[in-house]
Amino acid sequence: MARPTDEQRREMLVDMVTARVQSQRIFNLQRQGRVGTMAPVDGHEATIVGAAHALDTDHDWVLPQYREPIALRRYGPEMLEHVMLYNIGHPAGGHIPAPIRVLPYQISLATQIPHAVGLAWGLTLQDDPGVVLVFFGDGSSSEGDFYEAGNLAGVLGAPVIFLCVNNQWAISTPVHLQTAAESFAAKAAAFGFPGIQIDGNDVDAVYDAVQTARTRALAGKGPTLIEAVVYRLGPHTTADDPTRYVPAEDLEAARRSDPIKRLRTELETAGLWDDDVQAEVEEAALAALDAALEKARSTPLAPDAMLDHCYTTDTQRLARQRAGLLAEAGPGGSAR
Amino acid sequence: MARPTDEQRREMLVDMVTARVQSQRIFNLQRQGRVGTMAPVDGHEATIVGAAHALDTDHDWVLPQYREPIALRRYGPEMLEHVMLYNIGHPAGGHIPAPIRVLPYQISLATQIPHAVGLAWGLTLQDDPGVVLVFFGDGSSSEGDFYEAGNLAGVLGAPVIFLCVNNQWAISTPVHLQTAAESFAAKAAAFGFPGIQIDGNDVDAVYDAVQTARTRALAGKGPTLIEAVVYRLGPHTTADDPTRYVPAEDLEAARRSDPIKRLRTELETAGLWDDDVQAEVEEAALAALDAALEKARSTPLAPDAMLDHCYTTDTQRLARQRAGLLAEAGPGGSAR
Amino acid sequence: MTELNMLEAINETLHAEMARDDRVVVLGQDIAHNGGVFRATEGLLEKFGERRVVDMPLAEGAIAGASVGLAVAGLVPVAEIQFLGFAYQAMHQIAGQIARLRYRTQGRFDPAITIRAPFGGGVRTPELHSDSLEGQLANVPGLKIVVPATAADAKGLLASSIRDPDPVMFLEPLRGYRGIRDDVPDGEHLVPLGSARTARPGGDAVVIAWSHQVELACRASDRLAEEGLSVRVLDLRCLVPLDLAAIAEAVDACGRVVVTEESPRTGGFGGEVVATIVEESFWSLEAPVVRVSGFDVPYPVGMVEDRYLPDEDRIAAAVRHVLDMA
Amino acid sequence: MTELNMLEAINETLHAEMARDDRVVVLGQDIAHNGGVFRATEGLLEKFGERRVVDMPLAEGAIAGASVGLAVAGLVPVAEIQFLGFAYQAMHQIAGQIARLRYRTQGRFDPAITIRAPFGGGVRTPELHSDSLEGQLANVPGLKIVVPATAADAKGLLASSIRDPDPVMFLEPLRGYRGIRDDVPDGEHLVPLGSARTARPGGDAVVIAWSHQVELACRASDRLAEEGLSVRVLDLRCLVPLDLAAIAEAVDACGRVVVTEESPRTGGFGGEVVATIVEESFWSLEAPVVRVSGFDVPYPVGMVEDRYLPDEDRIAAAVRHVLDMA
Ligand SMILES: Cc1ncc(C[n+]2csc(CCOP(=O)(O)OP(=O)(O)O)c2C)c(N)n1
Ligand SMILES: Cc1ncc(C[n+]2csc(CCOP(=O)(O)OP(=O)(O)O)c2C)c(N)n1
Ligand SMILES: [Mg+2]
Ligand SMILES: [Mg+2]
Repeated sequence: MARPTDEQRREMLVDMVTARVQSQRIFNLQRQGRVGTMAPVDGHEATIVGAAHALDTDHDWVLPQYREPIALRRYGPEMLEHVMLYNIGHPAGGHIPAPIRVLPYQISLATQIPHAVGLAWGLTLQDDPGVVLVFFGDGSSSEGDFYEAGNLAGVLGAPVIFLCVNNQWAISTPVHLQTAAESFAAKAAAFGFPGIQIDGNDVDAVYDAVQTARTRALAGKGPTLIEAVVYRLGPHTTADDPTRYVPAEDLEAARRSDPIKRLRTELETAGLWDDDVQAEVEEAALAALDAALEKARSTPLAPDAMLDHCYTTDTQRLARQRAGLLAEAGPGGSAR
Repeated sequence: MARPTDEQRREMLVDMVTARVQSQRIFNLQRQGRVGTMAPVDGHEATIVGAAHALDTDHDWVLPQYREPIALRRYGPEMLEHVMLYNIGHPAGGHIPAPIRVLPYQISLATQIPHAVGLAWGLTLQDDPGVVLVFFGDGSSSEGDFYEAGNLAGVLGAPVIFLCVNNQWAISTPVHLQTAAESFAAKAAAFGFPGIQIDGNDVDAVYDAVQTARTRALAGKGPTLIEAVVYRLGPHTTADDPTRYVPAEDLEAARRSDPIKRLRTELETAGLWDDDVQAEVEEAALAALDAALEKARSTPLAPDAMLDHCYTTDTQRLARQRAGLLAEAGPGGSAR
Repeated sequence: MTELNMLEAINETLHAEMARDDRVVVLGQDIAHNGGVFRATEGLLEKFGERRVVDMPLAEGAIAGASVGLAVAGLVPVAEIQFLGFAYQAMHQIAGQIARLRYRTQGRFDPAITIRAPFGGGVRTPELHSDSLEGQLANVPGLKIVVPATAADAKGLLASSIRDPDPVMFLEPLRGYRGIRDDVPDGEHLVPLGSARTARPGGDAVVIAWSHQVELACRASDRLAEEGLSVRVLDLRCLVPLDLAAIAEAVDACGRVVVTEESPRTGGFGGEVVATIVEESFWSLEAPVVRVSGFDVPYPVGMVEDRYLPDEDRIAAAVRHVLDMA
Repeated sequence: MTELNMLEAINETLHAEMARDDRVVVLGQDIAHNGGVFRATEGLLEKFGERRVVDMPLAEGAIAGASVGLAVAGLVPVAEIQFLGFAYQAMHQIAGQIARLRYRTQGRFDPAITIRAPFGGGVRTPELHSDSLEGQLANVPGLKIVVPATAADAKGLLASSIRDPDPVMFLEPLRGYRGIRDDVPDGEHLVPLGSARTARPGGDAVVIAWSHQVELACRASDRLAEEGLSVRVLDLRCLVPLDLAAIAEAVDACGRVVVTEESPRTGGFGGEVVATIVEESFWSLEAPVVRVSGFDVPYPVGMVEDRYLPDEDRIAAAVRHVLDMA
């Protein structure tokens, strides 16, 4: 069993607390109309952070769905800038600068899973010693893309880790309406590689499972499917009203297994954390977020930025459309 | 264990021999350019016929891929007419007359699998005491449609039998490049219902497995996935050259397990079959085929038949297109 | 008459059609217990029960594919795709199977399937939520494409769509759900599929539009009226079948035409409208038809979508342009 | 120059491009050990090995989706979809992901992906094998749509497509694989994407066509030449980017235009061509543009497909018709 060191566990709690605090802050900014719809991270922190800490950020790729980017601090401070640009709806929000091995938010559910397999395959073709970890939800596992990708990965023996974050809900759809399988981990039997179910609120278990899968993958032994069982502690997104469908007592029970509470208690007992540290981390998180928001808001936006990066060179028609748009914007640049 | 009676086994062999003989005849007709590309049934007979005989043709539906219709004689002599109309490329080849509970050839692989689940679900909504059996190949099992449908069927507990005909090949792609799963049956673990692997050359085993699955489905216990292991004894279709990829020794070995040889030997030993019967059945099969071909060829074909059945009422534009087509055809009716 | 927004009109119609015909089954993601992410299916579960109002696993292909089976069983599925952009996940079933179920079976089975999906921009949704795919869907023979612009039409066209034995893509403007409000006839109200509607009378030029663009075209017309111009607005309401006569009538009367749509220009349905005009009314044209549309890039992110979307300014400018030409 | 059929030209180009750039990876169903169901990829496995020439499981979505990942890794995937009609199974990856990989990542990753697929009728294939989806694909911003009509262009355009950092749908006419034969330049031969080609000179009228219809349009032109008519044929070669200048030049020169395509009429790319002509060259038009196309029904079965397909008779009739008009 791969156990994180005390130092690593401390760093993981920093990342978890940071993610929670920042996510809640973004949630509030949405309520004030300052950012767009967002999906809170609450309840997912141990899974995302534990996984990220088990990876080698220089070599291993992470392909998130939409709930993870805020908790990928381990991949560098640029991640938060990415998150804020994305959340304010800036075109640059799609851009994570090289060499960070993370792809941007994916909204079209499960489509990133075949990307992960292709990327993992590509790494082996280039003798690049990395693995690919792809996040997806319990709901997303019902899409054909998940199965097609899992099956392909099995055939190729590609170095990919499928991390299914089972937070019990896909918007309002509970797991028992999502599948009759014994577990999401059990689905790996369809692909011919191991599937394991772990407690996604236990950061050590996540770290261990991802480490083990990574070692396996790097040894050429192929993919692993990990189902991390957590509970979505917040609404699906800022546009959702979970009181319509989440039983209050379930949520109550889930709150008792809050991954942050759990790790914090453990670290406090071990003398590795206290209220002061907590306050410091929270403060730093908010300061970083404010700075990132400020930076995002002051990121230039050319009036025709939305036409960039579609084709390497504008088609003739697009070039004319660009000219028309610029003419509308006028010399000042932002008429609209 | 549900065992077919002697009489049933005899009938099954009649259907199997008939299918083989007719399929080979159609193959030859294709070589003469008298019908289009076709997919021979050779090697699949026990699976298709065994399954059909385990069904109640008045209530149970069959959704084939493209290799099965020729062997669905148990659903009535109209099936052969359908097959011939389809093979000569007549528009009416899509029409299987009510109340026959069979859907026509499906070319878009795996798309019929969600149809089967919807249909089975629809039967339960209407308290119709039938089940749906859907055929698909080992190759088709890699499509998202298979998995999405399997998962949905599990959730709904729909009365559907998934019959995966594993004939070892998807055109030139062997099973080990199709999946790394232990078996196709093992994929049922992803859906939460039983998956069993059987010898598809053993008509009794097929009959038993389908009967058992049917009883289960009718009792409201949900779907079953059956993997019938056979070997494709012919080319993929008349357009294929399997000598490019099928190892001769494998084919040789497979021929020794020919499902027809096997059942025939058993029935001969039991005194239920002999050369005379064989000759009679073959002759009847060819006569039926000739009659069906004749009938298909003389089935009227209006010059604008290809425009029918798209919309209940032609759109204005389609009505004009129809008028134009009829004008081209002239009063005689078939200028082109 | 009752004033309703489009969402209310749709919800009311779903209730009425489920009550009228017990073969109607409603299926989709989050449509039962949650009443739909926009509340379009609110109350259906409580009224019609779990057998007829079904939350589906998260797989658009299975929603569309199962609908084919339900139709074969003789039922009338009304499926929701949560956002039209995710119809791509089901295109093999929508275009390859639903559209041609009757054709493939040569008349044996009716694909009496309605697929409802919101589309179009203006509400800061993430990628693919706002994409306008109607031009692509219109190239799929067998499908009917219905694109209401008012609450009254949403009711009348949805009822007709559900009752139609042909498969219908019923595309609802996201911005119109709460943003569009008008008088909706009480009780039974059917609008036949394939009939356009004059949303504003006028004779100097005509703007041809559908879905939310109709509202913007009307605003442009109102504004141009202040400049003394009489600009007709023709609301197509259905792209397939297309009301050729209404288009010809409007073009013949006005001679100058603008076609507006949200989709990217290239390959959008606007091109089909222009080609139709050329076929039906070439000699009436006093100037080239001008297209207003989205740009030839993917639907963009929130901060810039107002720049992306054709609005009343662009429509008005296009009208002035066709009026200025030779 | 060597006379080759289109299949030979494609095969030769795949060999050359794989040899030139070791980032090129070829993937698809039956493309390695079987050399492709039409033999387009024959010999690649033997030459370049199992790492670069890969038989994929039977899942178009995975072929397209994995290509995105390969592109992110810096490779250059050349994927085959066995028949274009089965691109529907992958539309969420092609239209939703491949087309916008660069846009979604704001320039970080190039979707240097080429998807080859045969399409079009005439060889008695079963359902969906012959469907013409180029009109639908053209409405997807980010994709380039390449539709060669000759063996020489198949070579020159395929090489350009593979080298292009933008994603290309490279659509090969099934009927042309063995039916089209012409002189192909030896060695390096590149045809830029977005340049049309005059396949027949002429000044009385122009037929605008692509893919296999070019051959038929040329035959119609030859036949009309016997009647003393000079009919130009413009081969678009690419639908996106579209050669606006070449279209304008031809229309301005001829004044009378026929557009021909195999797709069903409604929503086909022909409409886009007509709309483009109206935008670019309205005042040059001496008569309405006439479209020749498939019918508004699914591509039909073998016995009737010759009636379905636009042929030289229909094209010639359409040309006579535009010449007769006012
Ligand atoms: C292909 C697709 N279909 C539907 C949606 C709409 N949608 C957004 S999130 C969501 C639920 C996702 O559930 P899950 O995968 O469990 O992730 P979670 O939100 O629970 O983290 C749905 C249906 C979408 N974004 N993409
Ligand atoms: C969606 C789709 N993709 C590709 C094809 C082309 N194709 C026709 S048959 C076939 C192989 C099918 O293999 P399998 O499902 O094992 O059936 P078998 O032919 O062995 O009976 C392929 C790839 C198709 N018809 N449909
Ligand atoms: Mg979830
Ligand atoms: Mg097979």
